[in-house]
Formats: sequence, C-alpha cells, structure tokens
Amino acid sequence: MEFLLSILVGLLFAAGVYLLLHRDFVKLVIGIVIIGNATALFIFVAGRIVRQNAPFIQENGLPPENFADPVPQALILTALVIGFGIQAFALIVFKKVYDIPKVDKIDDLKK
Amino acid sequence: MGYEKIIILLTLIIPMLTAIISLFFKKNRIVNNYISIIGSSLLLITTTAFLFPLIVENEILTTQVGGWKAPFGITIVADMFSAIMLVIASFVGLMVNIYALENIDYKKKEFSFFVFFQFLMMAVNGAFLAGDIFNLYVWFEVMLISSFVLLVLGNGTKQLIATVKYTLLSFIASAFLLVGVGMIYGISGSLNMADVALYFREHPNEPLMTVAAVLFMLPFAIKAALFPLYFWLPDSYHTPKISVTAIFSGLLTKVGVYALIRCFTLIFIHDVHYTHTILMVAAGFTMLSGVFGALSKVNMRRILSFHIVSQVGYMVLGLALFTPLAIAGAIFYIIQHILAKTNLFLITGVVEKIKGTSNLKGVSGLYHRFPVFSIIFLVVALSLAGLPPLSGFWAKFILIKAGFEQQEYLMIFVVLITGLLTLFSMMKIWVNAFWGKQQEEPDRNLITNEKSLFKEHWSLLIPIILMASFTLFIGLFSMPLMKYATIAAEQLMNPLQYIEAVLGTAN
Amino acid sequence: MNSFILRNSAKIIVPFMLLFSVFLLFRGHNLPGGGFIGGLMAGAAFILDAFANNVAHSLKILRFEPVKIMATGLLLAVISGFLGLILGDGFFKGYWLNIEIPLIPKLGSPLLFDIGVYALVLGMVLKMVLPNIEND
Amino acid sequence: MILSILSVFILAILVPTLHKITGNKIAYLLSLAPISIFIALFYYHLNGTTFPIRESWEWNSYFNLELAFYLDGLSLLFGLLISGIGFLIYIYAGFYMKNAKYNGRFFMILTLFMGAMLGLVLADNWLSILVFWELTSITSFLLIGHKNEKESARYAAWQGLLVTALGGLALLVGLVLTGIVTEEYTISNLSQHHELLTQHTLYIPILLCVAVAAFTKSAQFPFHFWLPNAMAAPTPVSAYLHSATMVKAGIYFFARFSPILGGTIEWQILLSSIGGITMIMGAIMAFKADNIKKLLAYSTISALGIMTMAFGLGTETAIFAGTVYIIAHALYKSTLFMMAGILDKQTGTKKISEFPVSLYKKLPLAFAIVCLAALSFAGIAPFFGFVAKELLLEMVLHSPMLSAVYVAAMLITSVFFVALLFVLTHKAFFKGFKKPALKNIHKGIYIAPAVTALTGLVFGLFPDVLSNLTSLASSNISPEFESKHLALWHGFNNAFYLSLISILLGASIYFLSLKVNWKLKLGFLKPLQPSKIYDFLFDGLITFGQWQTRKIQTGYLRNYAMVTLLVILVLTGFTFFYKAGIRINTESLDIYIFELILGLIVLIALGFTLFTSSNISALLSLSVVGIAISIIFMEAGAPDLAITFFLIDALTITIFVLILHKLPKKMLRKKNFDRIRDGFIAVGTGLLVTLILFSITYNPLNSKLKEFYAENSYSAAKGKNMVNVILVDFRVLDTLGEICVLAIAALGVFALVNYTKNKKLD
Repeated sequence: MEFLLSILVGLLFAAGVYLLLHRDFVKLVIGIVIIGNATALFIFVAGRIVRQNAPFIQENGLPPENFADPVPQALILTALVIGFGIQAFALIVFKKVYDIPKVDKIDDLKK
Repeated sequence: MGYEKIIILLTLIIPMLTAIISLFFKKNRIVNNYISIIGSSLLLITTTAFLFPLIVENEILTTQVGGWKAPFGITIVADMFSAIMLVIASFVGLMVNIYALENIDYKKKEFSFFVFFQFLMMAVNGAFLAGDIFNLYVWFEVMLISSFVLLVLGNGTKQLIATVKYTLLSFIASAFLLVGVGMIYGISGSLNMADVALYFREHPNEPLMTVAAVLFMLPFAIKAALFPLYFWLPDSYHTPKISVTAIFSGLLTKVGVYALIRCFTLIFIHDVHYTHTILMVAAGFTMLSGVFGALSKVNMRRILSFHIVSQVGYMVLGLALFTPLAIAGAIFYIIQHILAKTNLFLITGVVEKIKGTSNLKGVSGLYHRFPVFSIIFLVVALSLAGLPPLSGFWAKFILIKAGFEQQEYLMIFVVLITGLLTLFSMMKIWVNAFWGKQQEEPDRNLITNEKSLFKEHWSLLIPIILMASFTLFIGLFSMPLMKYATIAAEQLMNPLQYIEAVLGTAN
Repeated sequence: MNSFILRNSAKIIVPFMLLFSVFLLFRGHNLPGGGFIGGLMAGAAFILDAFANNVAHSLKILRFEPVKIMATGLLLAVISGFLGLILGDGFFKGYWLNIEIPLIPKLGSPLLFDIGVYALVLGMVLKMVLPNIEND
Repeated sequence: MILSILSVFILAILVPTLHKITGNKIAYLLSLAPISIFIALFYYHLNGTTFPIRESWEWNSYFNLELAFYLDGLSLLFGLLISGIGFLIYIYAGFYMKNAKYNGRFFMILTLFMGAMLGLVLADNWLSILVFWELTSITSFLLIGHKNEKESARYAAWQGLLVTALGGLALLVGLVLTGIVTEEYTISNLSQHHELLTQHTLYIPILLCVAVAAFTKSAQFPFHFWLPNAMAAPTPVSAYLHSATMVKAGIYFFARFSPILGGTIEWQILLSSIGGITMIMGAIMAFKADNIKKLLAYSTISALGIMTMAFGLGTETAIFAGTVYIIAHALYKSTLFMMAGILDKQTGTKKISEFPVSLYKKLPLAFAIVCLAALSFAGIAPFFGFVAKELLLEMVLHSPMLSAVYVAAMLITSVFFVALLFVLTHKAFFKGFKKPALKNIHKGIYIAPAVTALTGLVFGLFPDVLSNLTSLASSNISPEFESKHLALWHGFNNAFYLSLISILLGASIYFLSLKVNWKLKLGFLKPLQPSKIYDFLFDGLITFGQWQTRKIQTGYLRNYAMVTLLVILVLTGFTFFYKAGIRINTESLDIYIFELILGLIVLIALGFTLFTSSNISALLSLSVVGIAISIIFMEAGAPDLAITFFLIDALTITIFVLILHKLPKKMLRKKNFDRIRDGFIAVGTGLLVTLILFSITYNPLNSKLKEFYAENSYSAAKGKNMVNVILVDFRVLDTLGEICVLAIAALGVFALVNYTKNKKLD
C-alpha cells in the first residue's frame, strides 16, 4: 500500500538534496522546504497508510473501523510547524546575506 | 505525585516563565537584566538544592506530562546523568548570564537577547530530561532556533554568513534525525525511549535497528561536532558576542554528546561492535583533527573553537569504549570541559575588552599588567590541557585507564598525542598573548591595569573567578564528582533500571 | 496594492475570516481545526488587511502589540499546565468543566492551551510577516 | 611532611603580598623556609630516626590515589640537597635579583618550585609523583620565561615545557600500566612486585615509558636540547633548577625505580647506553661552547649522563658512585652557575671569549671560588669531585659487561671535564681581550657560591661525614647494598691512574685547542640534531594542521553540505545493505490511480523546480508540490494535516514572495560536473530513503499508541479529533516546544529585519 508513496518520498528527497547543493540562494531555500516536506511524508508513510477513515471518534463514542494512525499525523504537524519556523528564519537570513555586497552565490560565503 | 515531580518540571518552567516575563518587559533595560538574573539563579537553586539531592536519594525520577501513563504520554526522566548535566548547565547559564550583563549591549537586549537565552536554557534542560525521542527532537529544535537567533543577533556580516552555514548544516541534521524518529516509530510503534529500548530488547534481530542507530548517530554527531561533520562549529563560533560563544561552547555540542550517550547506552546496544566502532573511529579522528585545527589558528577564539571539537572526541571515546569506567570518564570530561571551556571563552572576552582583539598577533604582554587575571587563565588552560591534579587530568586518566582495560592502544596513543598538542596550543596562547613585550595601549582602551579591571568590570570577572575556582575544586577534590559520575555511568550501563523506572516493574 | 476594490472587500472579508478562525479554534477538539489552524487563519486576515490598507492600519485594529499577543499566548499555554501541577496529577493534566453551553465547546484546560496556541500563532504571523510588508 | 610541604605552597601564594611589604628583603625572609626544612631533615638524620617514615592523605579512593609522602635515605639525600642549596639560592637571588622587576612573582614561582621538588622526591603514591612532576615542569616553564620580553626566553620555555610534558605523559602511561599489572599504587610497595613486573609482557613498555619520562626531565639524549636553551632563565634559576635539582628528578627516578624495574638486561642496556652517549656528547658540546651558561648546561647534561649510566649499570659500586656523584655535582655545579651569574653581572657578557683580560686580578675572590668549584668539577684531589670520580672510575672498571667500552667512555668524558677546568679558570680569567669595565656589585652575592665551593672542599677532605647518608640512600636503591665508607685516598689503583691520564690528556687538549683552531666538520649531521628535529616537528605539526584545516574547513558551504550529505548517505547506505538488505512487501505493490496521478504531478512540478531558472516559476511549481502533498494527506485520512500543510505552504510562499524582489529574477545554474556529482548524491539519497521505507513497511505495525488513543481520546480526554487531542493533551509538551520555536523564530525574524534599522515597528 505504501509502495507508490515510498517512491514519492524518495523523489522528494532526491530533489531536495539536489537543491541543497545548489549555488543559488533561492534554490537552496526551496531545497530546505522540499526536504522538510519529504521528511513529513516519510513519517507518514513509515506510520503506514490507512486510506479508509480519518482518526475521529464517531457519534457513538467509538472509533471508526480501520482509521488512520493519528500518532504520525500529530508528529508531522509538530514537525511541520517547527520546520516552518526554521524555514522562515532561514529565508530571512539568506535574504540578509544576499544584501551583503559582493555576495550573490553560496560560493561567495567563504571566510 | 509529590513535590519532587514539580521540581523536575521547574527546570523547564522557570526559564520559560522568565522568557515570557521578559518578553512583556522587553523595553525596560533594568527590569530585563534583573528578570533574567533572577530566573537563572532560581534555576540554579532548583537544580542544585532540590533536584540533585532528590536524584541522589531516589536514583531515577520520572514524571508523566499530562498524567498519561508511560508509553502513551510524554515521559520526563531525571537520572543521575541528567541531574549532573542539569546542575552544570544551570551553573554555566547563571555565570554567562552575569557576564552578559556587561558584555551584551542594550540594543541586543532590547531585541530580546535574554528571551532567546532563557529559551535556550529551557531547551537544553528539556533535552537533558526528555524520555521520548520525538520530544528530544523538539527540544533540539527549540535549542537550534534559539541558537540561530543568538548567533545572528546584531546582523554583522560575519555573523550572517556563519548563521547561514550553521543553519543549513543543522537543518540537514534535524531532517535526518526526524527520518530516524519516523523510522523508530515505523519499526516499534512507540516513541518512548524506554519502550523503544524494551522493543529492541525483545526483538534483537530487527534488521533495521542498526540502520536506525546510524540514522540517530549521524545527526547527533553533527550537533556534537564529530569528525568529519564539525564544519559548522569552527566557522561560526568566532563571530557572535563572546557570551553567546561561551554558552554555545558550554552547552550546544554537549547536548549532542548527551543525546549520543543516552541513545547509545539505552536504545542501540545490541550491535555494539558495529555502532560503537564507528563512534570510536570518529572519536579518534575528531580528537586529532580538532587539535590540529587549533594548531593552525592564531586567533584565541578560533583556537578554542577547534579545541571544542577535539575534546568532544574524548567524550565520545568514553562512550565508544563502553565500560562503566569509560562512561564515567566521559561524564567527568563533559563536566570539566564545560566549566573550563566556557570560562576560557569568557576570559577571551576580557582579553578582547582589554586589547580590542583576540588575535594573538595583536595581543601580547598581558602578564605584565594583569598578573592575577593571567594566572586564572593559566590555571584554567592547564586544567583543560589535563595537567595533574587539575580537572582535565582526571578525565584523561580515566579514559586512558579504561582504554587499557579494553586494550585500545591506538586510541590511548591518540589521547596522549591530543593531550600534548592541547597543552601546546594552550601554551601558544600563553606565550603569545600573556608573555612578550608589553604593548603601548591606544587611547581607546580604558583598562590599563588590573585594579581598574577588577573594579569597573566586576560583572565580567565574577563569573570567571567563580568558574575557575570550581574548576580548581573538581580537580583538587575529584572524589565527589567522580562518585556521582560513577553512579551515573552505572545507571547508564544498566538500562533495565531506567526502563523499569519509566514503564514500571509490571511491564 | 492599495486598490479600492481590495480595500472594500477586505472590510467585509476580514471580520468573517476572524470569526471563522475562532470557529476553527473551538471545533478543533472534535473536528479538523484547532489553535494552530485558527491562528493562521486569523493571521491571514490581518495580512489581508495589511495588503488592502497598510500595516499601520492593521496594527491599529489589532490594538495589541504582536509581541504581547505572543507572550500572552505562551503564558496561557504554560498556565494551562499549572493546574495539574498544583493538584498533583501531573503537568498539563487535562481538566474539564461539566457544563455545556451552546456554541461554545466544552471548557477545560486543553482548550486554554489551544487558545494559547491560537494567540501565539497569530502574534507570530504578524511579527514575521508585517515587517516584511513594510519593507516594500 | 604533608604539613610542611603544604606550608611551602601556602607561603608561595603569600609571596606577592609579602613582597609588597618587605621589598627586596623577601628573598632572605623566604630563605627561612628551606633552611628550616634542611635543619629538620638533618635532625632526622643525625638523630638516627628509623627510616622510612610515611604519611598519607587519601585523595581519590577510586583509584587508590593518595597524597603520600615517604622519607627514606634516598629522599632524605635529595631533600637535603633541595633545601640546602635552595637556602643558598635564595640568599644569592636576594642579591642577584635586587630591584629587578616582577620579583614578587619570581619568588612566588621559585618557592612553588621548591615545594614541588620536595614533594616529588618525597612522594610515595604515583599520583603524588605525577602531580609534583608536572608542577616542576610548569614552574620551570614560568621561570625560564621570566624574562619573557625576549623571544628566546619564550621559545626556550615553551620548548622545555613541551619536552618535559612529553615525559610527563610517558610517565602517566608507565604508571597506569604498572598499576594494571600490579594493582599497587604505592611506590614503596612496588619493589615487592619486582619479579612480576620484570617478567610481565608489559615490562618493556613500562620500562620505556618510565625511562623516556626520566630522560626528558634529566635532559638525556635525544631530549637534551631543551636544557641549554633553558639558560634563558635568570641565573639563580639555572643554578637551582637546571643544575642542582629539577634535572636530577629523572636521576631520582632511576634510583627510585631501580629496585622495582631494575636489574634486567634491558634496563642496563637502555640506561647505560643512553647515559653513555649523553655524557660524551655533553662533554664535547660543553667544550665547544663559548657562552659560559651554555657551557655549564652542556656539562650538566654530561654529568646527568654519568648518573644515568651509573644507575643503569646497577652494581653496588655503581649505585654508590652515582649517589656520591649527585652530591658532588650539585655542589660544584651550583657554585659555577652562581659564579657565571656574577661574572655576567660584572662584565656584562656571558661569552668567555669576551671577558676582560686578566680578570683574576680584578676579581680575585671570584677567581678563587671558581677554582675551588672547577677543581672539584674536574675531579682533582682533594675536592669532593675527586672522591666521586674515583668511585665512578672504579665503577666502570668493574662494570658487569663491556668494561672496555665504559672505561673508554668515562675516560673521554673525564678528559673533557679536565679541559673544561682550564676553560673556566685559565681562559676565563687569564685570557680575554676587552678593556675592563666592571660593574660594581654587592659583595654579599659571593656568600652563597663560597659556601657551596667550600663545602665541596670540606667534603673532599672529610668524605667520611657523608658515608652514612650515601650508604643509607644506596641501600634504598639496591636492597643488597652493604654500607660503605667514603675516603679521599684509595691508594694507587687503576682508577687513580685513569684519573691521572685524564688530567694529562685534558690539559693537552685544552692547550692544543688554543693553538689549533680545530673545528669538527659535522655540518652534514645538522639536520639530525634533536633540536633540529624538534623544530622540524614543531613547524611540521603546524604546517600539517594548516593543511588539514584548509582541506576540511574550506569555507565553502556547498562543500560542507556535500560532505555531510555524503557521509550520511554512505554510512547509512552501507549499514543498510550490510545489516538489513532490501525487503519489499509484494502485497503493497497495488497502485492507486489517484495517487499515481498526484505522484506524476509532483514529479513534473519537482522537475520544473529543479531545472527552471526563474524564481517565480520555481515558487509556483513548489506550491504545486505542496498542494499535491496536502491532497495526498487529505485522501489518506489526515484532514488536519492537509489543512495545516496547505496553510503553512501558503504562508511560506507568501514570505518568499515578499522578499523575492530583492533577489535576482534569474537563477544561477549548476556547472555540468556539479550536476552529475550532485545528481549522484541526490539519486543515491532518494533511492536509499525509498528502500528504507520499503523495508520499514515490510511488516505490519502494531502500534499500541494508536489503540490507546482511540480508546481514551473521547472517554478520558473529551475530544473526538484524535490528532488534536494528541497535540493538546497526550503529547502536549511537544506542542509547547513547537510554539516556543514559533515565538523564537518570529522574534528572530523581527530582530533580523529591524536590528539595523532605526525605525521600529512595535
């Protein structure tokens, strides 16, 4: 069941890593975002996919049959939000660095 | 549920409340200073006067956040190792806090310096207490984001560049740590460290366990600055204000080491031959590479930064040797390293204050005018270099003894060479900065003699003196620390005790 | 970005978005939603307002400084855990009031925590985004 | 003993304060300390106290480490030397250092040294030994560098410290190993384990470690080079540390360890060969030196070589000879050093060739004292040096093996010693070329060297007064030793003839050297000199450090990221294939069309993001990726996640757009080579992650967490949305951390944007 999504996670990781190694700031940050998404999806797949029901308790007070595992979802939520904080901060830092004279690619950051 | 559980949680609540309160008063200079100092002092009192005796009495204390029982809620665990780390972290925190009163300018305080500082302390404490791998990850992230901000606060060009490097490499570490956490959940269906450890005890043949171990090891290794993943450290530690470097040097990498020790004595202990060999090789290279890096530098800050790397190697070596004695040695090493290294950075800050630079080419002859200050440096530097009977010696000695018991002769050789080269570069600082011709001071420098240094800049010197005396104390009277380090190591090497304390004997 | 249409439509949309954000917050315990989503929605409302009018305007209708909102949010979140701490059931132990009021969800300390999250996220969004808008 | 040594240390700490009160008189005040110790020790000795006396204080019971002191004949001998000569050095230094700068710290460190040295010879636990050993190294370092404005002093101090610290490490290892073999940390008990130790496989390492430690401290070949450089220290220091006491610590060690490690063939060969080489080399180098302090330093090296050889040979005669020679050497060498200082002060130069002509007329007193000491040095009767020399010659004549070699070596050394006698007396006081311009100096400075020189004469005339002490000490070195009597005159034996020969040869070499300008053409050996090797190592280490740091710490962020990712990829990949292997659950191969379509959309969008060179289109495709992923979440039973993911994605893109106009519209491209390399890393990582996921999902997951939350989220936590209940109740601490991150990030962004601006937003 997780076959396709596993491949998708791999793709996302590959793309993210490729971008992380880029000389361009914008691509670098996009790489960070994609890696963040990829790890989220990784946890999701590692926690097994259940496609029938969302983890909500029904009106009768019982959980539905075959519902998705809420734990990875909660973890991903937390990780995503944390990731967002870090991405936003990184974005601004990178922009600030870009404002430094004579810096327009990552290679200029020597020293 | 007695008051002892409250005590454990206070180590998180106090810094957090301090941060929140100073957020409310962030415009008020004086109030801001006092709030932070009070918070740090309260934290220190909590850890030393209440938490530590409790742990001595009760061995391992746990509390369940939200009141949900063990593997389901988040567990907070304090064993001897955590308790020692908490005590030392809060002590260093208070010292740096006092130092920062003068060292950090008003503008940075207005931009919530102390808020970040307190959040950092909270995250560090949280990481020391986490009994849940995802929770550990969360504390790591809180620590990282606070350290990013502390590093960049002031927007200097060098700071910005350093922050970019630090941010990106830390991000990679966090991402793969998260992958590791996901993997652990995917394998064991649990996040509680004790529960995961129990799972691996019951399923020792789980093929992915070693992979998960490596996936945990690498991010922690990045954070602990192990070879060859320590790039971020020497490239960033020389850029921010010295208080920031000092608290980083004391706590950041050590949290990485703590996490390594915790995970690789509790969870990943079924393939020791493989995992701990990797750790040992890494430790050896880290020691050498770091110390050679230090040799190549002429700036005090950079020299000291590289020494952090090299000394992290010692600590990890203790873990890699994997005997109670070796781990006790590692713990001893961590403590003495935190005390000495933080202090050396603080001293460097004073040198910068006096001479305007920490580059050895621009500093000389300090011993002539500042003899007492110089002697303090010498004592701390020699402690770090491990001269008997100073604190570093004991740590080194224990590791050598443990190494002989494990017959890791190559490692002992590396330890010895590193020790000698550490002395070499400590003396390089001494010979160049403290000895030599006394320079004529340019007008802008106000501090020309020791009297004015001690009188007018007491808030810089009090932490230095206190920490130096503490360093001296644990060197001359190594028994108490040795005793607790041994207890901690025995607890660590006996994970069942931890598992039982968390999950209860029924499980 | 100072168009007439945007400004007028914002006048209508912003209050609705704010209301909706509170709705999302309250229903979060039982249905999709919660403090984080609600807070983001509220933040989005103010950002929209900042685009439509200007940053000063949205700060004015906000009344409180974003930092204070954040601090309050954090404080509420921590305080919601104190009850359990004091009563000895554990930090963040959830307690619920046994009264049902229509339109308002069950009251309890986890809700207080969620409100804290809401406030913090709102403050965070404003603090993070508004300075950048002003940079334009 | 503990108290008295502690009080020396306390006194040392008080010195700077005392110095402020007493000024120049501090030296005389401080000299009370060594003299009282001397008297106390002497009293012990005379009183016939039964030795040994032991005192200890537990220091670290984990490793049986204690601060232990042990007074037997051997330590008594050294203790008397240290305190006796120490007393005289203080008197001398009081005149020598008069009105000098930084006297407070000088005397503090000198006193510290004295305490450390006393501690070292009295220490009985190996920890105590190490402590005092390193303390002498450090104090020596500080004293050599006392005149640290001079580059040469700094260099010498640093060199001395590094060499002796190397020895310290060797000692540490040696003692740890001894502890591992014997489980015994008390030195005085170790001799009981002599057999165990000498037959153990670790014997050679232990011996080497202890020997290297002692060699560095006692400046034995090839570690000797630091000692001549150490002459940069003020002369009282040279006289005290670098001739009479500290450099003898290594010799003390050999004596102390003789009953523990000695008596084997390895011990004999190692010590006597190194000692032999050192003594010949030192004697020749001394003869070549012109700087009087260097000359004395080299002759000290040579003398230390003699002692090393003596304890290496280990026969009863040898041990007795060595013991006697320690005293003789300490007496004459400290005299000569003190006189060198006086001559330096008065003539303004240390070079013998630059001394004023006919100095003996102007400084008759100095000449007399130098003669007294130098005669003893050359081993001329009736000085104490003669007694020692006779014994030494006796020793080599009766050495257990290779007698001829030792005799020849000893003879060569003695010849040069005699030649040095002429250098020190004839060349220094009769030759010379400069016009005399002597500085005045307080005559009191002569007191100390006169005392030591005369003592040498007195002991020479009445050597028997020392019989007791030296026999006692020797019996501690060799348990079988039977007490001997010292006498000036042993009759016309072989030793005496050898002595005569050496005098004749020495005199002729000296006078020959005045006529013939003989220089050894040994330039090609220069790179092999230990000091050159030290410099080479020193520079080499730094160069290597710079090289490796340049290689690792390139400063290029991309390199860092690449190495980090590569390490993760390689290590994890290797572990995966080595330990786990590929597993695919064939049941999971069913493919959902909906997901397939979404996957293809993501793939296209990703490709676009990767290869577009426009910022805006990269962002657009990024948001497509985000939307597609949130649809996947939505479809797989995670609505909360989907909404949050979508909102966060939107917010990220918003911030992106807000700052994007500061960045260029066009992006940089990768170089072709980089593409291939990065492509490999990227594909490798992606593949590995996919394989790991396959492997994880191979077995079904039995999550007890899921069941527990399903049961309790409504009944106990009053919420139907399990995810939300987990966030605000079950795992609330994570959420607390999370909102902290958000708060910090927001404040951080605010600080970043506004720090350099004057205008403030709130």
